[in-house]
Amino acid sequence: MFSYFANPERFERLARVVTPWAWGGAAVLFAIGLPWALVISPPDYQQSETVRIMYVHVPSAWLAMAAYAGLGVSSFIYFIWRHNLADLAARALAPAGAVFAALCLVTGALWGRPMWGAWWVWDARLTSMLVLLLLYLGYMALRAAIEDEKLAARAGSILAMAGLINLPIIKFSVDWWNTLHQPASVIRFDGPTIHASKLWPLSVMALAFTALLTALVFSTMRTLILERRAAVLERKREQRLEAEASEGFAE
Amino acid sequence: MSAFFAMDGYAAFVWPAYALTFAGIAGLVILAIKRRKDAESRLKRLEAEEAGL
Amino acid sequence: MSAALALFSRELKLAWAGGGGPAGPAAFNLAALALAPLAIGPDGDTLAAAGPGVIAFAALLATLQPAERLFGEDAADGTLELYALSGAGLATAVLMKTLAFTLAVFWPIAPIAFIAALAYGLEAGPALILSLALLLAAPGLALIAAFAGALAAGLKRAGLLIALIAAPLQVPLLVFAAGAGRAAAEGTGLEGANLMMAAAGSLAALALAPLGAAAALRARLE
Amino acid sequence: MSDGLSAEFTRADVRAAGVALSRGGRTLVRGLNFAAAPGEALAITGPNGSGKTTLLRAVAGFIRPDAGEIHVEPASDVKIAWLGHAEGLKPAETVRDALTFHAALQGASPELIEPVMERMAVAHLARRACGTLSAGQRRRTALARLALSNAGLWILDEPTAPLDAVSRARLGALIADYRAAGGVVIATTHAALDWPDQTGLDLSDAAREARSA
Repeated sequence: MFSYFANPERFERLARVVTPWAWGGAAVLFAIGLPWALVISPPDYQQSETVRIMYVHVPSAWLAMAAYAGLGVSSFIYFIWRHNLADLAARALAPAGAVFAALCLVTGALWGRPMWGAWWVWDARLTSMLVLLLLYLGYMALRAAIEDEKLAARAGSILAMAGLINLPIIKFSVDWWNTLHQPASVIRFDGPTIHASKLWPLSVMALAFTALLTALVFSTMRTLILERRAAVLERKREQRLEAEASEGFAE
Repeated sequence: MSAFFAMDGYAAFVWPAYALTFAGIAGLVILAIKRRKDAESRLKRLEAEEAGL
Repeated sequence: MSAALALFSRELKLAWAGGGGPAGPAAFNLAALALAPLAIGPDGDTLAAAGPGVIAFAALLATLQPAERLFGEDAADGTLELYALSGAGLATAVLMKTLAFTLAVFWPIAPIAFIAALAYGLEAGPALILSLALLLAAPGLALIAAFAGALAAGLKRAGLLIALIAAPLQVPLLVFAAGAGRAAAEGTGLEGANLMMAAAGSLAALALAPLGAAAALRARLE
Repeated sequence: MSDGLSAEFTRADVRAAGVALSRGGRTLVRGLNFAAAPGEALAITGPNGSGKTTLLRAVAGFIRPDAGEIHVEPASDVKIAWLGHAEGLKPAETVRDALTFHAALQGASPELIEPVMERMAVAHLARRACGTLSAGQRRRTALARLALSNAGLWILDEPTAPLDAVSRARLGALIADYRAAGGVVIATTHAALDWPDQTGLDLSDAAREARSA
């Protein structure tokens, strides 16, 4: 299946269809999700209106993790089969994932302040997200530090795979570190324990974030393909000018 | 209406959370579109030059 | 003697001789341990509570300090090509080099941890547990630092990059090593579990880090 | 076994067809075919930047060619010895320790170390740290490492560069003995190598046009 999308033409045809639908989908889902989250869904009997922060905090967390999983998988595909498109996907996923991780931390702090009276709480989930953000920054810093594109892609893919393998172990060790001291954190927002009136807006917002990430990744990948084609033309132009320069000298 | 904006007194937390989230998203979107426009114009310019030879 | 053993003894001699051997990381470790109380404050209870964490964290920083030198020189002086072409293969060479380096350069981590734990006000028992935990965690910490060093070999400001890459991957070992010391000091009886987790972390690093580092070095050879 | 050379290596047979190589996006070589059987020497020439070193790295297996194949048969147990611009010597290590290590690494018998050092005239430097050697001495030490490498294929990147006339002759004799023992040598060079009946491979543009015409 992977090699099917490997060649750029087939990917370009797919992207030309998916990208507008993804942008449109995100816009529609946000248009539905936002009023639902901010107005229609009821306040929480305990947290009152602050529960509304959940509708941006939780999707950010899910997308930050989903993006890193995508980064790890596309790195694996690039490392094993050397498909350039997989590397482009990784380069598109990393910055978006990092932004979602940062947003998750910020909205987490804004949510924690009124409830626990502290801007930052060393809660297991928030701390794991902080480490995930560090993994993103490490990946992007490594790729930025290497000039040669091929080497940057290979080194990046190795680091992303190492990160993905270690993520569960890191999550386990943070939970291990956390449960010894604090009672399970107050936010119970995973799965069915929350009321349908909140679960639906949360799902819509999560879908909106997912559509947004899809649109961003496909659009960035198409841009990277254009940049690569431009770079090839630019190199050809340089070689032509260099040849002309040396001819001038030879006469 | 103002009660809605007050967010039961937590306006200082709910609104910044949404504002920052959509600032981050807007940043990603604008950057993606701008970068795409730059790549397209650069490619068009190079292709024109290539064709002009 | 086998190729792997030859690699190990050579790298042991080189690690001991080159760059002042264990002096660099040990000095770095001691400096961190000496300055932390000046930052935290002289109160005995706070220091005792913070002791295991600060000591484990200083040990982690000590493993990062020489990581840049680990493969940077090999990439530059042509040794990398010879190890890649040797019968033992790059992954074995990386493993032998890191283990030799850990033995030759990081052996002071455990004794320093013991003395520092006493200095931070922990009893002899917990101090021993903490230094044992760091003894178990040190190979894992060093292997992860080596993996980051292989990825950043020869790059500008590699040291900064190594810290950023290695730190998240070293989180589990830090948690378990410090956790063992803290559990012993607080008498929660969980020190055994933490020690086993630290050992497991090092074993996992033993299995994975050399493969990752070898792949990174092979990419650099291209 | 002539003294000063380990010769129990597996014979290597090198064949390459339709090889294409590029570096940083720039195509260096296209449609290249060459072969080297036991006892032969292949001298690769061409201006700087024509891909000589990249080709050597492809033969050694460090680089995967963009197109075509390079086979060093039998792939499973043929050992390759490499001599790049950087000799792979550690400054803190003495010449003898370095050679002892490489002998052990490649599985050559320790008795060979003394004769090899004699042959490459580095015996008197045995206890010197490699960091204190001159360029010529370092190159001779690296060539001594090659003699100990028990490898069926030697890949040399401009081996004569820092050598004086006497050492070049010494290298010529070593290569002749190695080829007589069935070894294959692939080397890049600027100056003409006075190795008898070597096959040439010119990577310059003129030669490439001739090949593709």
